[in-house]
Amino acid sequence: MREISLREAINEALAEEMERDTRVFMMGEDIATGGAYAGVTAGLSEKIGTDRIINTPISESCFTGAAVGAALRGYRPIIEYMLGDFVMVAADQVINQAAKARYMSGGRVCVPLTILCPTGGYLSQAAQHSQSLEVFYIHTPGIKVVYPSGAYSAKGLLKSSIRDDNPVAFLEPKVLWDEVEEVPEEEYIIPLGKANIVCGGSDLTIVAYGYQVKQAKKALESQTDYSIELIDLQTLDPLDLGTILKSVEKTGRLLLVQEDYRVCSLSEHIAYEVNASIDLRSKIEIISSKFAPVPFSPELEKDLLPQVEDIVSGIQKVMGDSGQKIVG
Amino acid sequence: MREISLREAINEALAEEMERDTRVFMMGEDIATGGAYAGVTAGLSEKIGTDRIINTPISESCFTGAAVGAALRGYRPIIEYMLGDFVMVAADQVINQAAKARYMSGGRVCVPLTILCPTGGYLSQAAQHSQSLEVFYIHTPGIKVVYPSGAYSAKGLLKSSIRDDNPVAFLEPKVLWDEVEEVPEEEYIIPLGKANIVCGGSDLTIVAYGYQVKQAKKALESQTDYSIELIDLQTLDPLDLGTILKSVEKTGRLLLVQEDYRVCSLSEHIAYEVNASIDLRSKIEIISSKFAPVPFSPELEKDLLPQVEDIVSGIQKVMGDSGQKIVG
Amino acid sequence: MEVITKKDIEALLRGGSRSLTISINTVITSIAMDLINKNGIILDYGDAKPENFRENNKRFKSEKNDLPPDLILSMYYSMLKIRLFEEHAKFSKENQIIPGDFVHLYLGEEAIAVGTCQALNKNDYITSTHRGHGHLIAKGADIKKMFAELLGKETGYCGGKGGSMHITDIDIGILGANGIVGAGLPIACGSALASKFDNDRSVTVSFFGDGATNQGTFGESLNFAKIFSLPVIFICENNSYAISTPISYGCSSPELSKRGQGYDIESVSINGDDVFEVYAAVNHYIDKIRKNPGPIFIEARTHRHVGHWVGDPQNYRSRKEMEDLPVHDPLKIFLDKIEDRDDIEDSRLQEIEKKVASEIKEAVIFADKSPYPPAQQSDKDYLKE
Amino acid sequence: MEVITKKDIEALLRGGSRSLTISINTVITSIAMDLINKNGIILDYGDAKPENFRENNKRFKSEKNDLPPDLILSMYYSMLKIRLFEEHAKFSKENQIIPGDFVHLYLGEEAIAVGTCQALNKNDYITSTHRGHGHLIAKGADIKKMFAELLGKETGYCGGKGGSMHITDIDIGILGANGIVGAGLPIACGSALASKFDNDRSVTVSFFGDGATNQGTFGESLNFAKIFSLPVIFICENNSYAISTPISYGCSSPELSKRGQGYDIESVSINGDDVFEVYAAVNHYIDKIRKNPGPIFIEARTHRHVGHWVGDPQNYRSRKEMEDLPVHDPLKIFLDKIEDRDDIEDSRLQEIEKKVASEIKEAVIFADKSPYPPAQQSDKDYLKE
Ligand SMILES: Cc1ncc(C[n+]2csc(CCOP(=O)(O)OP(=O)(O)O)c2C)c(N)n1
Ligand SMILES: Cc1ncc(C[n+]2csc(CCOP(=O)(O)OP(=O)(O)O)c2C)c(N)n1
Ligand SMILES: [Mg+2]
Ligand SMILES: [Mg+2]
Repeated sequence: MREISLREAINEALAEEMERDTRVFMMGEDIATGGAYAGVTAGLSEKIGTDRIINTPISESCFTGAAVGAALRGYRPIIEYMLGDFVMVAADQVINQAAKARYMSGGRVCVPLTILCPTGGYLSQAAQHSQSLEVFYIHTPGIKVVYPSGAYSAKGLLKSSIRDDNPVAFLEPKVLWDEVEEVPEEEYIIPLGKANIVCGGSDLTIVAYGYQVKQAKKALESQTDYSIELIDLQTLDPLDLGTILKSVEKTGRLLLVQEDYRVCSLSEHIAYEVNASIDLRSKIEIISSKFAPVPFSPELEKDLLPQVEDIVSGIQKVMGDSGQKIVG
Repeated sequence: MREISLREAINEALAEEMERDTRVFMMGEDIATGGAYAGVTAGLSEKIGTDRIINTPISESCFTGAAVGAALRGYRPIIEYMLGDFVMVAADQVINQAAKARYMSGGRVCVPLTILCPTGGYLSQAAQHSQSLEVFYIHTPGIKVVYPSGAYSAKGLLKSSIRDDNPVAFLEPKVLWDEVEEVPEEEYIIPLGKANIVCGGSDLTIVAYGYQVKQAKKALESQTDYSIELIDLQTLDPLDLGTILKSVEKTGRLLLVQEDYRVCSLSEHIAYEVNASIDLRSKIEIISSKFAPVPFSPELEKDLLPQVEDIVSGIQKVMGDSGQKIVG
Repeated sequence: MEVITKKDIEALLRGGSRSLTISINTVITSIAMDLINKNGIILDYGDAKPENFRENNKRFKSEKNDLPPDLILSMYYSMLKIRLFEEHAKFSKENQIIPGDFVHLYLGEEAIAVGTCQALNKNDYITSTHRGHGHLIAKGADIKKMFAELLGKETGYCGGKGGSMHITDIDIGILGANGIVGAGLPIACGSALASKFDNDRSVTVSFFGDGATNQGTFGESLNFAKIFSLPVIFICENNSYAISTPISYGCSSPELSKRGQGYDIESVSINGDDVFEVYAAVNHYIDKIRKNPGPIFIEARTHRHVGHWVGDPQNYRSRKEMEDLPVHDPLKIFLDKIEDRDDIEDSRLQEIEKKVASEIKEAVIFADKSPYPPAQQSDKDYLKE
Repeated sequence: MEVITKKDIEALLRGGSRSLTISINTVITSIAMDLINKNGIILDYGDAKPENFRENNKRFKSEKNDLPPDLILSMYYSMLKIRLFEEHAKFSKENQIIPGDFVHLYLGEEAIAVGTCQALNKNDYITSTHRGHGHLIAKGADIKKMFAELLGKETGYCGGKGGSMHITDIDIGILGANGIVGAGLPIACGSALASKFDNDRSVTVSFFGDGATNQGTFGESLNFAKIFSLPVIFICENNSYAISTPISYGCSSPELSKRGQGYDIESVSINGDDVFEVYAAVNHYIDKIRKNPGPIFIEARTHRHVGHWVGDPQNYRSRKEMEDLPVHDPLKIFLDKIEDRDDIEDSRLQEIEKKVASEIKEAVIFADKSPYPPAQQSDKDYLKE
């Protein structure tokens, strides 16, 4: 099968959805003029036309609100923050407008809006350009949260996000933009709210999302001691708790891996849910970022953010007291 | 001892700290002209003077940023959002500027800034005026989070917040503004990062903060079956985990109560920490808000937000399978 | 900026004076205002009276008007409906029949919403504010559902979930009231963009207050609308106050239309208390931008006849200012202006008065009789399935 | 607004033309620009050339200058230091010696920072931007610590935690570079408020780009500074681009000083490529606001001689535009202007050149030799104990 990068996969999904539905359009900084940092919009101004690929001024509040307004009018806007961190200058329009409009109207309106948020660290971009902001969205009722782990899931999930009638925050792990994966030419869709079992196993369940799925895979490759099931969440909200619980019921052990800080995070949420309904064979472990803003210097950043080695130790730790090694 | 309301207690703390230190000043909408909704600033423009009680235009981003600028210059600003929900129009200045300035500078600068955030529901103010936003702050490194449960703790905690050299989000449970408590005339301070054991007990630990402490107290009054220890967190970040763990080690049971949603919340965080280090006698329970924006209509809001009865059932549930009633 | 405190008034009184000269950007603390009112001190703005700083645009003024009687009567109907609705809302809030703290009344500002919405079609759009009842009624909202929503009833516009500040009815072009100051402007831009896509000549009006012009979204939206030539009219309802903060203190210049000009947008200041002037201006510009899309900024000067919210003691306004308010009553101005119109018989006005009264009564009874929503509805409706 | 796409160019070529008339608010997609450059198409702005829309303020212009030689040499020193620092930063980034994606160079804009900071005292303050190196150097930052920070070294200004966009040095008045467009303006207002409290006649300068004038904080800050008469100078570095978006497309009017006027702020547009003009203007206004606090808005027109960030292919600029850039080089303009000054000997210029070269070399070596911070430092320093 052909291989394309995460960036190209997003580009294809955008193009295909805009071709499929003329009510889909896009706003963002420099997306029509070649200066867009993400580059996921390359060529769209030519392919789709500049009436629907709208280059905006640096006015995130305004173009977010404009997307809400157009969505209320039946359009299906996609907006891009050049970096996900910049949502903070538009936070009111996301949290108090887009996410609440439907509820406040008693279900009379809907806001089909997709927000592209280049997310995360590992790129020496320092504190204002490296944040993991999934909790900001997950903790807000009224907005779904999607976080693909590579080109394949990105394409299928983005198409579902654009077709969804609700606001969706689509978090792109920018460290993976150039990474290629096999992606079929034919159209496919990955429904929101469904996790993906990357590989099956019986000793331990690892739940991860975004770039951490890739890191977890590497960790798995480096060990053959245990039979490990790896789950890629894909959608963070609504969460596919069913798939997680089913897996942990089987394995009895859970390791959660995320780039985000641990305090008040999705992994702690999953831990709570699992603890509430399953008696485990060992304590749940969470691999996450240390609690401080993301530093610039590579060695500092490496120390702050989860690494493959951390996952490997996490596996050891969960298996440690209770696990039996596979005898090969 | 004399009794004063939460509103008066905050007013006293503000006045005393401004009298104590001329570098403390305050900015907010209508705080010098009698139109301030919170009313915690009543009379300050006369008492402290209008050069330090600054009435601002409706420009939350600007006055938050101005507070950061003045703090970098050695002042100790206090700002008030008329309602805590409005932080969303100033989110960048809080999350990307105030909270990160110190770290990004390698510890060269500090931002002594107190943010007053009237918080929470129970008042039929609907989705944009009733939010619990503690996770927004807790999940961000570089800003402390304080949430008093009444007049007494508010006064002592606010004084510590103002004297702290870091940004502090001070969340006021506005449903309690008019509620009186005994508050000494003499100066006192409650240090940040210390929880308060409201009453001791041996069967069950309840951890709550803000208005939920009052509700938990009512729940305790309505039962005499169990010996329950109630902990008022007071500061949410940094969290006084030591006090919680010590209590739960003794009781072996934990009920967490918060107004906030459960997903990715402080209670889930505490649950994770406790589960990680203590083997409990029964599963942890969390009483929290249902997951939807806060509705306007009183009956709806009552259904969404935690009530005393919910806490009572929570107690039953945790004690249910494992607890032995006090035989009286 | 300058702030007058108790000390200043005491000094004045000691000096035996009963007149205080203040400058354009002065604010007065509530304690000082109390002393001013108690001692009958006259505030003298001298040449700095805000009005003097405002260029009076004569263009849309007219002593007489030649609008057709039906249109005039329709204006009367709408203004009166708002007036009575708000009086009932006030009463209901004061008597705790409406839950919550926040009911912002449109009393005294009726001419802006009505003059504007009379110039709009059903498939034109508006964004509204915290002070939204007037806009909604003028745009044709059902006052039964409105009043029911104010009471938190199941039959309300939002099934009780929204309340006074969140009423929405897209079918008649109401994109929503809003509890966040300044949040409606970007949303209006998006609606105007949709109109460009739809290419149906519809326009969007964004209402907001003088205080909202200091919110970041204001500048962003004016620029955005200009560069994309969006068919949107920004109508600033300048009632001189953002809660207790006078515009002369909070805004860099009391001439708000300057701000529009700063963004290269055609801008005009009008008398928002005169429904005919509002109608003339909005009608003119809507005509213009239906043909030739692009933003317009209108500053409509008006007066808030009551507190910011029901319950506001207004201890920042001088007694004199309050006493002068009736002069600016848009209904009075309206009636004065149609007095010599022979083609509008008193009987027709009385008919309207009766009609409005009975509609209001019906709405209040409807709301009162309606059930509250079932409690378990509380966490429904936040996502579309 | 109008967008030129490949189709438009192809049509033009089919028609045999090699000249394209475009209007003021046109943008060109990168594919279209590629065709334009490949086919040598001339872009013809006609009367709509952005420059023609700008009122040229003659007030601070001078063909000759009578500044003292030491000041002139000091300007040369600073401008050259920035130039060489940036050349080294460019090289280091292009060769992956600097980590990360974001190095925004000040090449070609040196005259603004230098002309401004020469008029400031040590205890005056600045807020800077993502494109901050020039501001920091002009305000007296230590280039050893700067370069070390760019490399992420322990000896850097932020101990490696901040990098290029987050350098701060309060001791010499640098309140911080900033990675968020428009975030510096409110912070500058707060600093100016502190100066009013301190009553020490210090002033604050806020640098920001043309693109930042579309961010909400811009309008909020101008209003805020005006109503509180804050001693702050807003200096808009108008290099005509926000990344690839031309100001003529992104801003409602290319006359940015209009926006300042909209907020009733004394506003002026100057040639930001001429250090003498910048100095004259800033010096004049600083004098003024030290005595009489209040905000000033200066639009300094300049040219970005390189990409938005190192690595930017600039496929949105025409070849012609790029070729014309050297004319606007502030160092060239400076040298031309001092050519007939007999009191400035070539030897002194050469001395400065040597001095700067050796300082830069020293800084680069210092940075290179410095250790990286210990990894466990990563979660230190975010709270003050
Ligand atoms: C972002 C934000 N800040 C503050 C408030 C609180 N608030 C509600 S109405 C109001 C005053 C608005 O004044 P103006 O825009 O002039 O409208 P008016 O009330 O006079 O109609 C304020 C400060 C809010 N709702 N939103
Ligand atoms: C709030 C925000 N939005 C977007 C960006 C991404 N970004 C960085 S620099 C820039 C362009 C800034 O243009 P301008 O203000 O003219 O400054 P210049 O780069 O030309 O010096 C953009 C969009 C950002 N850093 N912050
Ligand atoms: Mg107003
Ligand atoms: Mg620029």
